Amino acid sequence: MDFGSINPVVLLASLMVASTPILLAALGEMVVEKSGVLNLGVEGMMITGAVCGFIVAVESGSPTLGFIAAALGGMALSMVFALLTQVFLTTQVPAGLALTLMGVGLASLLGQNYQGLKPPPVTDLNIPGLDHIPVIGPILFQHDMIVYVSLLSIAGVWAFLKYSRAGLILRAVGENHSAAHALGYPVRMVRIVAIGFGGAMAGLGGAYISLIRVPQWTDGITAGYGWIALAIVVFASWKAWRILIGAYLFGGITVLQLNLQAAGAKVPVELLSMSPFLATIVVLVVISARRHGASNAPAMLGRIFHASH
Amino acid sequence: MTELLKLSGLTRQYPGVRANDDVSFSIGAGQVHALLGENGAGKSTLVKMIYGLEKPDAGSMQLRGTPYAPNNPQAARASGVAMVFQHFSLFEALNVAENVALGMENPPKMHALAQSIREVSDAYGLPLDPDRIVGDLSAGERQRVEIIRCLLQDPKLLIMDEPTSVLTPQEVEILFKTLRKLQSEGTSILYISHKLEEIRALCDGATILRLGKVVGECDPKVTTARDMAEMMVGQILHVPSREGGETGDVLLDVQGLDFAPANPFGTRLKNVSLSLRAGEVLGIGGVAGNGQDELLSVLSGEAKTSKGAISYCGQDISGLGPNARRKIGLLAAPEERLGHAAAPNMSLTENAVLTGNIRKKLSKNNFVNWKKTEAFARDIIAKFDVRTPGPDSAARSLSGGNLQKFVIGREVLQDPTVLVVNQPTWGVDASAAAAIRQSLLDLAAKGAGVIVISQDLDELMEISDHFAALNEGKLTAPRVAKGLTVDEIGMMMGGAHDLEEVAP
Amino acid sequence: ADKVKVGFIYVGPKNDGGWSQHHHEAAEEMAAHFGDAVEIVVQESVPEGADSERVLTQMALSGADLIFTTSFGYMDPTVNVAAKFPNVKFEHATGYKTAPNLGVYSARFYEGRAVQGYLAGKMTKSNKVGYIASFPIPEVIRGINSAYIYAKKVNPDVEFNVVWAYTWFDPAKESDAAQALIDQGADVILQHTDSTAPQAAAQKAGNVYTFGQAADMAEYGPMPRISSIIDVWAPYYIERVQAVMDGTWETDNTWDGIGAGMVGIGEISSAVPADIKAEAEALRDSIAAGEYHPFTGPLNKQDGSVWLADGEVADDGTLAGMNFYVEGLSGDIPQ
Amino acid sequence: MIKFVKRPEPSKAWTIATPILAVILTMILGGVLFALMGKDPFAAIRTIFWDPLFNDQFAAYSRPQLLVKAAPLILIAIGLSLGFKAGIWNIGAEGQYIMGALAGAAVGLAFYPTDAWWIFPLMVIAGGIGGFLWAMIPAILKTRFNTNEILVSLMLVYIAEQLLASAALSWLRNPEGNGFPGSRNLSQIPAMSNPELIAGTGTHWGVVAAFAAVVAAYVLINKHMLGFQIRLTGESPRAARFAGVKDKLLVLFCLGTAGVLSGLAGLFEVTGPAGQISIDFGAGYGFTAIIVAFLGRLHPVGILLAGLLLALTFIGGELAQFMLGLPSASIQVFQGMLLMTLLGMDIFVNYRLMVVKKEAL
Ligand SMILES: Nc1ncnc2c1ncn2[C@@H]1O[C@H](COP(=O)(O)OP(=O)(O)OP(=O)(O)O)[C@@H](O)[C@H]1O
Ligand SMILES: Nc1ncnc2c1ncn2[C@@H]1O[C@H](COP(=O)(O)OP(=O)(O)OP(=O)(O)O)[C@@H](O)[C@H]1O
Ligand SMILES: [Mg+2]
Ligand SMILES: [Mg+2]
Repeated sequence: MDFGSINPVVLLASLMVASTPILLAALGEMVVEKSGVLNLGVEGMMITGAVCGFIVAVESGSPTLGFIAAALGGMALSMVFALLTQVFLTTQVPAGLALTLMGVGLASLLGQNYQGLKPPPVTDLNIPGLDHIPVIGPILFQHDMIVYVSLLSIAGVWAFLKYSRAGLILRAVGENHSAAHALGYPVRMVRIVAIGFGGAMAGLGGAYISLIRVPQWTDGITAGYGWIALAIVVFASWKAWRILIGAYLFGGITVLQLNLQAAGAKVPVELLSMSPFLATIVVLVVISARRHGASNAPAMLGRIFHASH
Repeated sequence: MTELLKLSGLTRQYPGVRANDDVSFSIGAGQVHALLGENGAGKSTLVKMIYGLEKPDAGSMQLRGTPYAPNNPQAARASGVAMVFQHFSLFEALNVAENVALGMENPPKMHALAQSIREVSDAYGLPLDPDRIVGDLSAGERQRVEIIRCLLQDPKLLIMDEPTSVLTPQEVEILFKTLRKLQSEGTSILYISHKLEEIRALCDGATILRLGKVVGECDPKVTTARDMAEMMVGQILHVPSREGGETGDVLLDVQGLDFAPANPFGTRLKNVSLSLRAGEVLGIGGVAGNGQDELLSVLSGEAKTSKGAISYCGQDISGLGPNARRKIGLLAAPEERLGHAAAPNMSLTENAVLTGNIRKKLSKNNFVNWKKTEAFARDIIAKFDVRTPGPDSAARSLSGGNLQKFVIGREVLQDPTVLVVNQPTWGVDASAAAAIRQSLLDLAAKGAGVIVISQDLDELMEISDHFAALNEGKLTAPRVAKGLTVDEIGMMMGGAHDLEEVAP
Repeated sequence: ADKVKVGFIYVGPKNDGGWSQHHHEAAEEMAAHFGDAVEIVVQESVPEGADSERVLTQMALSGADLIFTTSFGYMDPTVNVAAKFPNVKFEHATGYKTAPNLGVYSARFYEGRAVQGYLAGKMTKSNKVGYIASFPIPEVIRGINSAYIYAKKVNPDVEFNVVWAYTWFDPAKESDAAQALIDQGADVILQHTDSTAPQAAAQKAGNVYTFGQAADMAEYGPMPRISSIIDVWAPYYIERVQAVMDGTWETDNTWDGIGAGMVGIGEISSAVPADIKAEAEALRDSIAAGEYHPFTGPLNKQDGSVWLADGEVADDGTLAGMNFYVEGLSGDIPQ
Repeated sequence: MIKFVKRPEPSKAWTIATPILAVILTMILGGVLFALMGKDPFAAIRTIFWDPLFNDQFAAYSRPQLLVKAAPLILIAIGLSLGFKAGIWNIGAEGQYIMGALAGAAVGLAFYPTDAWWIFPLMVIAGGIGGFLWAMIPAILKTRFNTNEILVSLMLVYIAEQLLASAALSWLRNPEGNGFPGSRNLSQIPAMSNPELIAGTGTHWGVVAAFAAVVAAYVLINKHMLGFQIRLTGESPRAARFAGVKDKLLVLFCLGTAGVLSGLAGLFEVTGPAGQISIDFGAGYGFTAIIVAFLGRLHPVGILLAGLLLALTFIGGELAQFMLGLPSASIQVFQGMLLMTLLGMDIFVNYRLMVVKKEAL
């Protein structure tokens, strides 16, 4: 066994790529949850985004159009959830599960003729001048567009929630929908917009998998990342920067376990393969055991709002 | 006096209830106008229409002579209408400044806003730190947030829906000073309260609603409280009778109880001690949010306390859960009817087994005897005059007062040795309230001990033998209720907390 | 005369780009070959186990004459259903249980692996070859051994790093595995999983060579894909359907390789120097002609014990149940 | 404008009508979907809903197969429904199902080749315990650390799948299986098999267990104090605490029961229809059962019917696939639609749809 062959710089650069889909989806879901809505359909929206992005990228030859289509696709599916939960007042947990079921089936149907095709390549956007700095260059400045977009979104969501009025209203809706309604804020509308944003971000995350990370379309390509994204939101205690940490931690373990295997570590393969999930459970336990982490959840999370209550 | 707001023929129909029926009256500029009426008379509905939250089915409004029809609260605020709500309009997890900003149309930048909050709160004698999280504030302080939120917008009309139910008498005085100052600056105030003496002290005019209709106007300065009450209810009031019985042995004894609630925004109970004798009614007053819920939960057994803190007939019961306490005769009825005392979507029969299972032996080998349970539910309905189609009705289909009668009746009919009730007549009309109070007195007369936690001081004075007050989780030593003055009670409830008087 | 109805059952979607798609394309090629004389019915994404037995039964009930079950996990269900429908013929891929109306067929992919190993040994500069393995079963272990033997033969310094993906087809996982191997310095990647994800990862990385698996994956040539092993089922399907038509169908146990055309070696691309290409093709041809067996002694097992003496050739029984590495490979087979 | 107005009481009529209407609406929507894909919608709907029951060629075989397919779904869904009623979201039944099968098979195979009557019952017990213990992980983490059971139970599915793979590849691998993955075929070992009890009916012990679970759940929910407490907790957690419900015990009970039933389902499946531990043994029963639970509105009889209905769409879907060439993904979408329309129509139970004229003013 030769751990010397694991190069930390390469590992860090790889983990950023491996983490980006989860990061995007988790960030979107965090905004949704901040508005008081629990959408368990992240996996379904991700995979819908993955297929929509793939189809449009292949047909148009433009990955950028693909990513836009992915965001729209994820958003379109999320609107089904919005319709169920915000108009038909369905309980959010089963509605989210139904959304995942629907999304996975729909994606597979849409992607029937796109299996095994090669999407147009996405070139890395090496930031000139910075990309050759030793160590930092390859880690931070030799990535594709979306990696930078994901980092900017973290900052954007953080600033939006902390400083903007719209962000304040979003948080207010998630903390106490009756009060927000009484003050004249359109609770339902705010939530629908948040759900749409979550759908778009999940869609982008999905397309990152099908257009950059793998890049290929196949059934079930999101392989449970949507669920991990949900776990990351809890891990992050609904704070934008911690989403970054959580996603990179998960991506890091995923990449590291494969590197350990490739380096011939004498750890059972099954144990290595399950390690990201084990680590997620351990982290969830640690987070929720600390009372305050858990109590940071938006007070209305998962509750149904009906104006005449 | 010029007219500020004129309402003509406002009507609002809810399914099954006409909450407002052809309501017309007007409020003058700089006037403090009272809106009176029993629970459910339609007061909140009316002010919600003025604030743009509800739309009238018919009728119109004029503000300063021009048609006024706000589509939403933002429009109302833009027209100079501000409102302090009866319930729900603060965000516990957000800080004071954010809460204030949410109630304003064009709030300044956060640090500028924080500055103006400090200035206004100083000017009106309502000290408030803009950076504090609202969940950590006391009830009185929370209300200051609501008021300051309104004041910052220079309102022409300030609507206050039952603002004093969460204040101590001293705090009420200071609030009144603030309102008078506002009035002198030309602001009109539409003031809703059930406390008629307050109305007489503060208001220049009053409109009285009954079942959604205007049934009269009066000048509260010259009308007696009793007359106003009878206009509201439309009948002569019945006052519960109390046959002063002897008190017996100590039934319940709490010593040095400390309790930290699981809810991060709950109130911590500090060194609470009390004892209750057979045949005694102990009234516990205090402003909501000072530990009432927590006190009920430790007495009912929902929350566990340290060993030895609570004893019942000489036995340490701190480790016992609700059902074990029921078994030995300690029963409770919490404040929140829907969702705590009763499950909204379950039938009355199911709600009867909820607490009645143990003492009424409604199950055998843990299999519920639904026949017997239904009979128990019918018994409650009959004995407590609960108006409902029958025991199969869902709890949520009952009106507030009727459900409250059911909840109290369910406990009283189980022959408790000790009964603890929290806000037994909150939101209940006068005659039903009288009936509930009477049943509590009858229970005490039969030798049970009763603890009544309430914000309604009149109620407590009417039925208690001893009175104690909860203030920020601390319970004062009980005093004999007879002869306590309002001032003394106010001081027991914590006086004016940290409020300052407004400069005249 | 009635049409011959031929059923196919796939474990994945029929357009998965991998194993199932190959069977499906072969099925369609067979159908096209016979034109109106044959009707095919297919069922995709059939989980192995209880569901497959039901699907098989329903297909038999619907009047199928011959049914191909194309995944190892269908073995027992196929045996059961074959027993219930003696008049229907069954063909099970990669299994070993036969019956009078049940034949089995499989391909000697290890023959192709020898050619790949040869090229890998020649082409690597870092002397590190990455190998994405699916499951630790004889088929896969044979492939690793065969490739390693030839890589080692032409390049004594070569080293194999194996990653077990525990999947036959999962592009995301395969891509990650390829990336990890590349991160570890491998500049040739062999795969025993079916997606093109490792090709894409190699293409992105630059100077890394890969081989098509199951399909030619020509879209990734000439670099990184320098050759491939291709599953070629159509001739077999045509032959067996013809046998049913002729009434000559009999149970069989087919295990064919390059020679019989069941295993194809894809075009060796221009990225490979001409002399190396020629040597590799010579190796391929001698295997095809039956002149040479990839597992010919002297060969030792990983622990150093003798497996095959000089000139000795492995027997099919040992190959079918192979559960050990040959000498020189590091790491353990997950057990 | 239309508006939903809350009813004073849940409507009994709508409670019964919504599932039926949802099925009809799904048929219409599904028909549109199939038509869009260029298939004859009527033929598709008929093949899915009619042929498995009444087609001369298949029905005699397919009808009993409905029971075989539905049994594990019903068994798992009954367990899940208890938790769902109480607001405990165990969505990791798939993992519990796998672990039940693994535990049962491991215990059975440990005695191989002993032939004794007590082996199968012992395996059943081990299967139940396997599922139970796996469910106890999220349960204990929830009661002890307040950890979200949705996520933990789900992560445990992925872990169980890895254990399943390792069992099929190593520690339970059939030593006489030519090195191929998969255990010995339990259904072919008399002491370990779960055979058809009455020939041609499809009933095996799992079907019996599923029916028993439906009856037991019905009695529990409607007659027993514990069932009342479960409903109460779901309706109103605070009222439940006031009624003396021990919420932590309830979490353990609900997750534990779901674990036992899922484990049993796994065990009956692995010893019967599936026959052996294989890498793909899971096949998603645990997830499909979630749909069954909601489709049956968490009511035992509803779940029985929903399980059969879903089994029908599976079997009919298979027929539609090879008879009409409908892709399997479209069946999945169809099932998703069914769940969504049902969830969406649920509102009519508690709300009335009112057409209000656009308010004046
Ligand atoms: N959204 C609603 N839907 C249906 N009925 C309603 C609604 N809101 C209020 N009501 C009914 O309208 C009537 C008037 O209610 P409103 O809240 O205006 O009374 P109120 O005078 O403010 O009473 P309280 O003193 O208890 O605050 C009541 O019968 C109430 O139940
Ligand atoms: N949000 C609501 N939606 C539908 N109906 C309601 C709603 N609120 C109240 N009601 C109905 O309106 C009627 C009056 O309810 P409410 O609680 O306001 O009674 P009330 O007039 O205050 O009587 P009480 O004095 O007994 O409290 C009840 O029959 C109730 O079913
Ligand atoms: Mg009111
Ligand atoms: Mg009321």
